[in-house]
Amino acid sequence: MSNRTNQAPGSLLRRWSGAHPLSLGGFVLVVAGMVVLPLVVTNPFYQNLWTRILIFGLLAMSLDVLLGFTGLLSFMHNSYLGLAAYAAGLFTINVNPESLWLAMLVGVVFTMIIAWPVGWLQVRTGGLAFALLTMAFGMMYYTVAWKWHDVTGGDDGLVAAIEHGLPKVAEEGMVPYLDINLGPWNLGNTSDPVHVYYLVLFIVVVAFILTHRMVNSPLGAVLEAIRENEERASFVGINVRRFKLIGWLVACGLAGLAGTLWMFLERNIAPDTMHAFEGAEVLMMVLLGGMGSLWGPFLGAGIFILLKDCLSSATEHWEIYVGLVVIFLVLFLPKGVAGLSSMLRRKPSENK
Amino acid sequence: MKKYLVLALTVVLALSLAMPMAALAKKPVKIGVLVPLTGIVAQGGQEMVMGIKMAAAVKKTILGRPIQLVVEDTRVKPAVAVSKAKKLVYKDGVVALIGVFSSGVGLALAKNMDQLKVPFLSTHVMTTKFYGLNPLVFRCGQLANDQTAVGNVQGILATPDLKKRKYYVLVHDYSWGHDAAQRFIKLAKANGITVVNPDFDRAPIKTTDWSTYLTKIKASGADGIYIALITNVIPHFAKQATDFGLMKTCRLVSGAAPGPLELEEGGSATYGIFGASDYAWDLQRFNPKAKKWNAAFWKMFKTIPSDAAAHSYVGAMNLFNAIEKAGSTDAKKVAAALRGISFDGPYGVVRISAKDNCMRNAAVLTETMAAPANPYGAKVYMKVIKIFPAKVLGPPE
Amino acid sequence: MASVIQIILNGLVLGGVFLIVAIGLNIIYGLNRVMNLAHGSLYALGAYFGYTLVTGKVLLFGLDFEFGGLNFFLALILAPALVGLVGWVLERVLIEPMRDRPMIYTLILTYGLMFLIDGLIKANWGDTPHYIIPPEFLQKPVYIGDFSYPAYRFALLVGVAVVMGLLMTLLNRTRMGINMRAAADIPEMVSALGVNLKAVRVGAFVLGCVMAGIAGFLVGPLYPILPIMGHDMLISSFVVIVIGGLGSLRGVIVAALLVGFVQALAEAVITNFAMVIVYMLMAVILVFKPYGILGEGKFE
Amino acid sequence: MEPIISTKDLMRTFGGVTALNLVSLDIYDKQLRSIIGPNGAGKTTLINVITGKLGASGGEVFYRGQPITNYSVHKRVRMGICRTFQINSIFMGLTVYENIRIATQLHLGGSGRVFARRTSLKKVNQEAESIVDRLNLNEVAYQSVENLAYGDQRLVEVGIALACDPKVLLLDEPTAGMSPKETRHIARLIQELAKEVAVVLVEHDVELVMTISDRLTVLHQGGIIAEGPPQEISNNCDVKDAYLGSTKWAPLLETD
Repeated sequence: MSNRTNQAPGSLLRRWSGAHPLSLGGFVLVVAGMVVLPLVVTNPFYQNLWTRILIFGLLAMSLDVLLGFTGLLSFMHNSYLGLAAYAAGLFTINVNPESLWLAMLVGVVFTMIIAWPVGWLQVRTGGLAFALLTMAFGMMYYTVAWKWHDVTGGDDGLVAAIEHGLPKVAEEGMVPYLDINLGPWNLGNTSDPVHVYYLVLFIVVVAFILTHRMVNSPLGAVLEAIRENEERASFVGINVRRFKLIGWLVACGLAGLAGTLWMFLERNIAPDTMHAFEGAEVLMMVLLGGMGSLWGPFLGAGIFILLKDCLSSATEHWEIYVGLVVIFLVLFLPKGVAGLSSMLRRKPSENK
Repeated sequence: MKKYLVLALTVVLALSLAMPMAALAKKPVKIGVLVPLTGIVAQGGQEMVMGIKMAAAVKKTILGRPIQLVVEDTRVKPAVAVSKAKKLVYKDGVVALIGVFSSGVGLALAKNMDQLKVPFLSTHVMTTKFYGLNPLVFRCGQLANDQTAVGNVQGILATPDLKKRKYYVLVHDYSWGHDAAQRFIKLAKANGITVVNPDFDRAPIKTTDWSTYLTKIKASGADGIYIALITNVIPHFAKQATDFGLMKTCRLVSGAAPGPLELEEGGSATYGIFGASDYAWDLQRFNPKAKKWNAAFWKMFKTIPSDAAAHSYVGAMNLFNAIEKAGSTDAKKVAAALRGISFDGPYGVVRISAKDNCMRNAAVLTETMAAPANPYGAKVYMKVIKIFPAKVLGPPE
Repeated sequence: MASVIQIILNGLVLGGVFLIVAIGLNIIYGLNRVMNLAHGSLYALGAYFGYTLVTGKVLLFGLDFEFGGLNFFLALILAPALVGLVGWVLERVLIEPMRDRPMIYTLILTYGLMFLIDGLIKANWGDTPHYIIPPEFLQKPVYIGDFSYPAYRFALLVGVAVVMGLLMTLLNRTRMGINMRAAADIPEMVSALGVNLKAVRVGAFVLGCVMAGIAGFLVGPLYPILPIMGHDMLISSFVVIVIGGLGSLRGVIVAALLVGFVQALAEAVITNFAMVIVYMLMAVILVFKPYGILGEGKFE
Repeated sequence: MEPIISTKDLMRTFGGVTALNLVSLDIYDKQLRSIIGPNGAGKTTLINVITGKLGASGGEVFYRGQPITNYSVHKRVRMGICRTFQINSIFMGLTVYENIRIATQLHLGGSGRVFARRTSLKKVNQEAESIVDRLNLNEVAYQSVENLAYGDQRLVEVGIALACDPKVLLLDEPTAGMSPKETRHIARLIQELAKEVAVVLVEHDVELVMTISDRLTVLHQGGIIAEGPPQEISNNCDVKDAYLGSTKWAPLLETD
């Protein structure tokens, strides 16, 4: 009886409820492929590119937790990536230039500390006001990061703030490379793109599995209920504000995780990463990939980053083509790429 | 099931896209050009590309191989510039990077050179942080902030009308602007020039409406304005200052050369901008090489020769010659060859100091005014009023 | 004293430009429930059309030609009309098919549209900044005793007032405007009364685009015309309509002036964190008045 | 016997309009109380104020003697005050089973479990299944409710409230828009439920109300004009006036 949910065909927004053997196999296959990837393609450019895609995929996935699974819209989710990146970077240059895990912890915790009161305020308002508030706060973070030159390095990014850091770091003039240690073992160093790739892949896979568990957990069911019908959710006894806040914090924490990974990859963060337009692009990744499926946003991030990279290398007028592709996708792929696959998958009998 | 098929297909597609499109042709020497082609400074980026393209056309071959420029758009964003640099080095296999407009982008990029392991020569970055930054990082282009400050202060001291004025300092809010302001204020103080606001004003780089700053300047009682705004914005600022009637009472001294096309658009409103820079096409009155270069540039691009184009041209020539001199495209050898190399271009000998990897060259003090009849159809031009020898501008070696 | 007056005038000019752009954005939102992220690009388009008409140098992707150039005021009418035409095409081709989709999809669609229009502008007009040359008598500063202020900025304020007057007349006195206001409040009833809802919505979209075009033209002599000139304007006008109230026209007037003043004042007094104050204001207003200061979710 | 829900001088105004005027009402356990009245009498407002969807402008609501007037909705639901809506308010994107399950999960606990599977909450699932059985929705249990027939959606609406483990069940026109057959099914269900918990029924189907209710309360213009067993109410002159005053509702009393 208890596995009855597994037989559920599931609506468009909600797939992968319960790790079906097939999806599990697919997941293992994809991960295995990604593990082998840097061994096959040794060009650091591609390793760097895939690392970026994974990081932005994680960011887009975190937005999807909010948008696709809780029904809340954040216009500027990138700002939480930025906050974490700044926090992790500043921690590394000012406090402890050795520990990667500590920097990661600091980045994520800092993001959550900021996100908590902001979220508390935001969940007190309804639908559109929530989304607009994310924008107000996002622009606020952006302005602070940009204007607080002495701490953040202002418009130039963290590289310009290095000189205020620890003498050792200041001398080097850059956020230092960090050793990837696991207990007593040294697994690598962030100066090697392959090591960064594996670090990011590992974190992203773990985050994906945990998030997947979460959206399929009883907690996920609560968030789903809020997404589907907020009023009714409160009338089955859900403390809507509290669970919205939990969803928000999970999403911000994941975005923060992506932010710390960004810092290990780029070793620099500038305010332009926190700009409103970048936020729209994260939203685009989610929608192009397919809202409500955790893997869709990764696909969306991949498509969008590759598209922008390739087109901007190919022509100076890349904006025209990016615009055309985006318009085309929104018009003709209403549910994103994930939606396309589920449209193909869906048997006609299910639509009776 | 089809979901996984689609997924697999997408992965395959992504892979095939990402795989090197074709085996790299061995023949040409590839040079990566990083410039902003979109965003507020796109015009400056275009001019830099012109200068570098012209250098490639003049040089034709390096080590007997053709030169191939691979141009990438940085969008003036550090993260984009770094990822584009990685693409250029790892995917396209360029042997050197050249260009970069903004100091912020330049700094971010410079810090990645240990990993990228190719020489990077900036033709536009002006921040003094570039002195001796990294063995692989060079600057050969626009004057650095300290050099500009020396030029401008000397220019002010030599002009009685400028000398007695009180200056209000307004800069763009990023490392170059801050650096420029600090350099100027320090030197001005040492030479008895009055600065009204020693903790200078910082305007966001996207500022389009300067009215509040102009109001402040008016209220401060200053009768001179020292600006360090990016090339393309200087004429806009001058135009609004004229609109506000400020140019009647104030003199404008600029820490960077104004863009010629922007001057044309601003028209007579942009008259009266003083400033030290590498180059102005008016230098052709003094230097036959400048005349020749201007003519060649005009023939090639049919547009007014700009400072950005000229110093990018010189920087590129130095880089090309260094590769030739090194006899190989090995990064260390090219870097070694770049140290101490010099090129006698449109504005005289430009030498990259072996001490700090940054160039030394002569420069000009100019004032914008109505242009005499000229082959480029320019109505406003930067008139050369003084030429500084390289020794004067320093910094000492 | 003189600088206080100047700061007030600076705030008015900023606010006036925000007002015209934001009110267009809000008319579109009020009737179409579309947050048009391409609005800033249409504003840029208005400036470029204006530049083309005034100088007479027509660039058409290589098919370039020249004519004598139009009178400034004639161009002021024609350029926004052209933007309106573009808006009409966009509504028919892109917005109409998206009518039944959630708002975030139109948001992303118009974001793509922003890229497209910006790219086309760049491809056609290039990166060189331009200005629209105003008539001779508007080029010099106006002197009132010791006090001086650019004549064109005064003219811009007059222009904003005239445009707002015309807009209010249109909305309050004409059949189309009355239908629009009614349709924004209760679309079901309006369509039951036999008003062509579709036409009203197209009308609103075009009107919004025309407003963006007017604003673009009006700032043409003031700010450099660049392909990216609309980006910051988009964000500012977005902030304005959120503060004023989504869909509320009266709210926008108050909010535009407020944001203009705060920005002008803050830039002059506490330079560094000026904009943080504006966003804080936005957050506070959203928390206490989710529909904006004057918005009751109404269109008036 | 102590009333399970009582209201004392409950007031609710909207701007200048009084929707509830000094409503004092006692509802007892295992009783089927119907509330009738013409349109706009304040029936739904009364339910909204009791369940916390709307705040009271004056007066108090008590649950087993404890004042709960300022409690939030979810807190009241946790105490057992559950309701259905006049216009379907269900989780449209979810299946029937999930609609029911979320409600059982909330009262049986486990919502805080982040990394457990939903299927691991055995008790929750069993109870949800038993409620699906009880509603006769087995056949469509795994269909998305948006694809269901209206009558079945209406049943889901009742089912969700049922799954909240109610002590008091407030049903706002549960039969609205249903076929006679479906109405009979629901009526039977309501009668059964009234044997377990207190039921408050707002209903326009006077015939139904008269046959199944234990007690009736008649609201008119926000105030109670009559209260008593069905027989007594149908003979009450005030009630007739209230209904007959508005011709629109006149036929309702003539259905017999």
